[in-house]
Amino acid sequence: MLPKPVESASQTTVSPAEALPWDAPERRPEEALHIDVDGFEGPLDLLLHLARHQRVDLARISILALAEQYLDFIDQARKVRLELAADYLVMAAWLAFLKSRLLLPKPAKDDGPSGEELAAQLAFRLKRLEAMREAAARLVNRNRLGRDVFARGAPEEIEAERGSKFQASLYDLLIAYASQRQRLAVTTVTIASRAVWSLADARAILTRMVGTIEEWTALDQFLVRYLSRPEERASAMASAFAASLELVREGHLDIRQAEPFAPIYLRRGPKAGAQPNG
Amino acid sequence: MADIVPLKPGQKGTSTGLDAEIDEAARIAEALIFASAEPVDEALIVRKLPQGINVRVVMDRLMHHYADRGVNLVRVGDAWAFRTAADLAFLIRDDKTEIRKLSRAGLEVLAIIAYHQPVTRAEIEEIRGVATSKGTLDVLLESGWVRMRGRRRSPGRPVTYGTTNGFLDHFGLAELGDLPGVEELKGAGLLSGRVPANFSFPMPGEGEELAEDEDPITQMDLEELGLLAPRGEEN
Amino acid sequence: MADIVPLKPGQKGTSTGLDAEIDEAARIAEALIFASAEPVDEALIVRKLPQGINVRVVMDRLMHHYADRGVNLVRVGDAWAFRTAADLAFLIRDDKTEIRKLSRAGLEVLAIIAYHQPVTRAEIEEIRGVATSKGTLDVLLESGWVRMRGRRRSPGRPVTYGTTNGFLDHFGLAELGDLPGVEELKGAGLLSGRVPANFSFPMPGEGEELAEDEDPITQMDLEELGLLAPRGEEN
Repeated sequence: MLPKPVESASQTTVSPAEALPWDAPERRPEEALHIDVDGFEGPLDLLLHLARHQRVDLARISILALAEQYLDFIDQARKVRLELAADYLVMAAWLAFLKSRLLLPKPAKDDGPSGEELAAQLAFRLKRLEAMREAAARLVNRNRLGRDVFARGAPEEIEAERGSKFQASLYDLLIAYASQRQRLAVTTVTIASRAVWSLADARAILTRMVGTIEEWTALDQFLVRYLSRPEERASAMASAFAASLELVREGHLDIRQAEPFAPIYLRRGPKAGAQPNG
Repeated sequence: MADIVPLKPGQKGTSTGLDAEIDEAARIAEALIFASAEPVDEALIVRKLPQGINVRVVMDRLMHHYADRGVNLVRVGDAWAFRTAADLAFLIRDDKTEIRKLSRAGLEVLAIIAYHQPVTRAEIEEIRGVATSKGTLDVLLESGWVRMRGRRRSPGRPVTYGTTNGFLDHFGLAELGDLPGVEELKGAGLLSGRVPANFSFPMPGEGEELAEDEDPITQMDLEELGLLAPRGEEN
Repeated sequence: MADIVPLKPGQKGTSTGLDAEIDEAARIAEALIFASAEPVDEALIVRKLPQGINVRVVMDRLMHHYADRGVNLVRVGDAWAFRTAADLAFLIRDDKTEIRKLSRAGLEVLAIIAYHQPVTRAEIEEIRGVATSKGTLDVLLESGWVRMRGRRRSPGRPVTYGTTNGFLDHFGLAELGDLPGVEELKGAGLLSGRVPANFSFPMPGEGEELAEDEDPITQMDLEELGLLAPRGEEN
């Protein structure tokens, strides 16, 4: 079966710098490369785009060549260390599976679909999507009411078809119900969204800061800028501590604590000069 | 006047009996439909016509009468409407004329709903290969072109979507069978969820080599395609 | 067909030269006047017609064409408009009863009755969190979409409300079970994703039968509710 895309499908990747709430560090040149999947509506759309670029009729397309092109594309993206939305990677994994099915002899006692069946399924989906694209284009170019053809400008009221004098659509009704129920649900149960520091966030910030400090310095002081908001405090402390342990293990950081619950001190570790693998 | 209905000599203006009745019925239908900006249900027209009159005969006569005029009679599902002739659009259009713009995704979803209805959201997503982003179906429902039709009798009883008469009216379709290319698409099995039995595509082996008119995709191409920003460029 | 313009033999459908030009001009004028919200100034029509066409000849021809039809072309000062033929005016509403839109509160209460039926007024108020004015329920009963179903077997024997077949008909639902659930509304973008995990819609009970704790409404009840004048009383 083909992978089912996940909800955030059309989301494009942001570069790591943009993901962090503080000042962007200087970008290395290759980080400036970014994959513009903005214009694509998911992996199938990208595949269709690549297929068209084979400059042949979709009916004559080589699924294997297409799979390889897609995998190449993903490889290149990885080489420049770019993140891709998950469903692009899921598609890549599926295409790799398809490729192996097409190239390797089918193992005995395997009731899964054959490579040919899988390839046919993908070709069918591409063709169907393209057909819908064309249908949409033909539809939008028809003579449209209000642009190409016009209704009576000064209608006179005729007797209504139905006895009811009231008018409402199902859409109106559902909108009213959904928003009313939601409004009430939100006022009774208030779940404030919490600012949470991820381990990666904490690690990135610590990495940038420890390089500059020679002397033992309390962890709180590293974080003083970020601890002003009480709701972030616990999360920031916890993540920063966990991240600091990781950095100690890698030798970027030394850490010291006199006794339980005493302040935690940090300083530059022996390998602090090396570029941490963040 | 380009009157399509052939008149026998001596009949003109003196039509009697059934013919006169149909003419009178046509006046009533004409007045009803002309008065309304929205399509008028055929059922309402039938109720307003004298008993025993075949509404289709009446509508045929009216449609012929208006075929070459500046205003045409068009069928919209089970309803009828007068609309200006499309070739005169440039004379009538003014600066205020504005129609709803749909995003690319919105248009695609609309087409899928039109051609595949009744269709569930999961089926739409399967066809597009991507989750429907928030707001897409919402906008279509709000536009009045798409409606929830009912629920599929399958696990989870998902809601099915379809188009409305407003959709037919807006895109100038008398019925769904008039959707452009619908017969060909059906014939090719492209409106079904399953790979049709006769579906053919090249087998691997022949496909491994690039065709004569094909080039391998290179890094350059990806940049060219706008998939990768050119190397070394800021931002 | 009551075609007024006399056609010379052999001329029909093959009008050429000036005659064809006038026909084409008549199409333009016809479409312009049809699509306009206001009577159209003759000066505007002149501007839209091909150069050198005598507007009076065109309008005369159009007026003749429509003279015996269900719709007539009339002069309003220096402007032109289409009007329903006077003898067919009975088709047009003169009482100007407007189609009423349901208020927001009305829609909410209607939706709650649809999803939660059988439901009492107190329960509706609990769901909405505000008191429901009597007028709102009255309007819904008047719309024919809501009915009193019965009385709850609980203290005070409150009236239970439900929807009618007219409701299903108007909203294009085959059955109450076709009303979409939470997941469907989320998917369609009508409900935001940020609702509590235990947030759910009730599955509407199937229409006609009374629930176990419901009694039918009797003649006595109707009198008590003030919907029927008590028996035997004058007036």
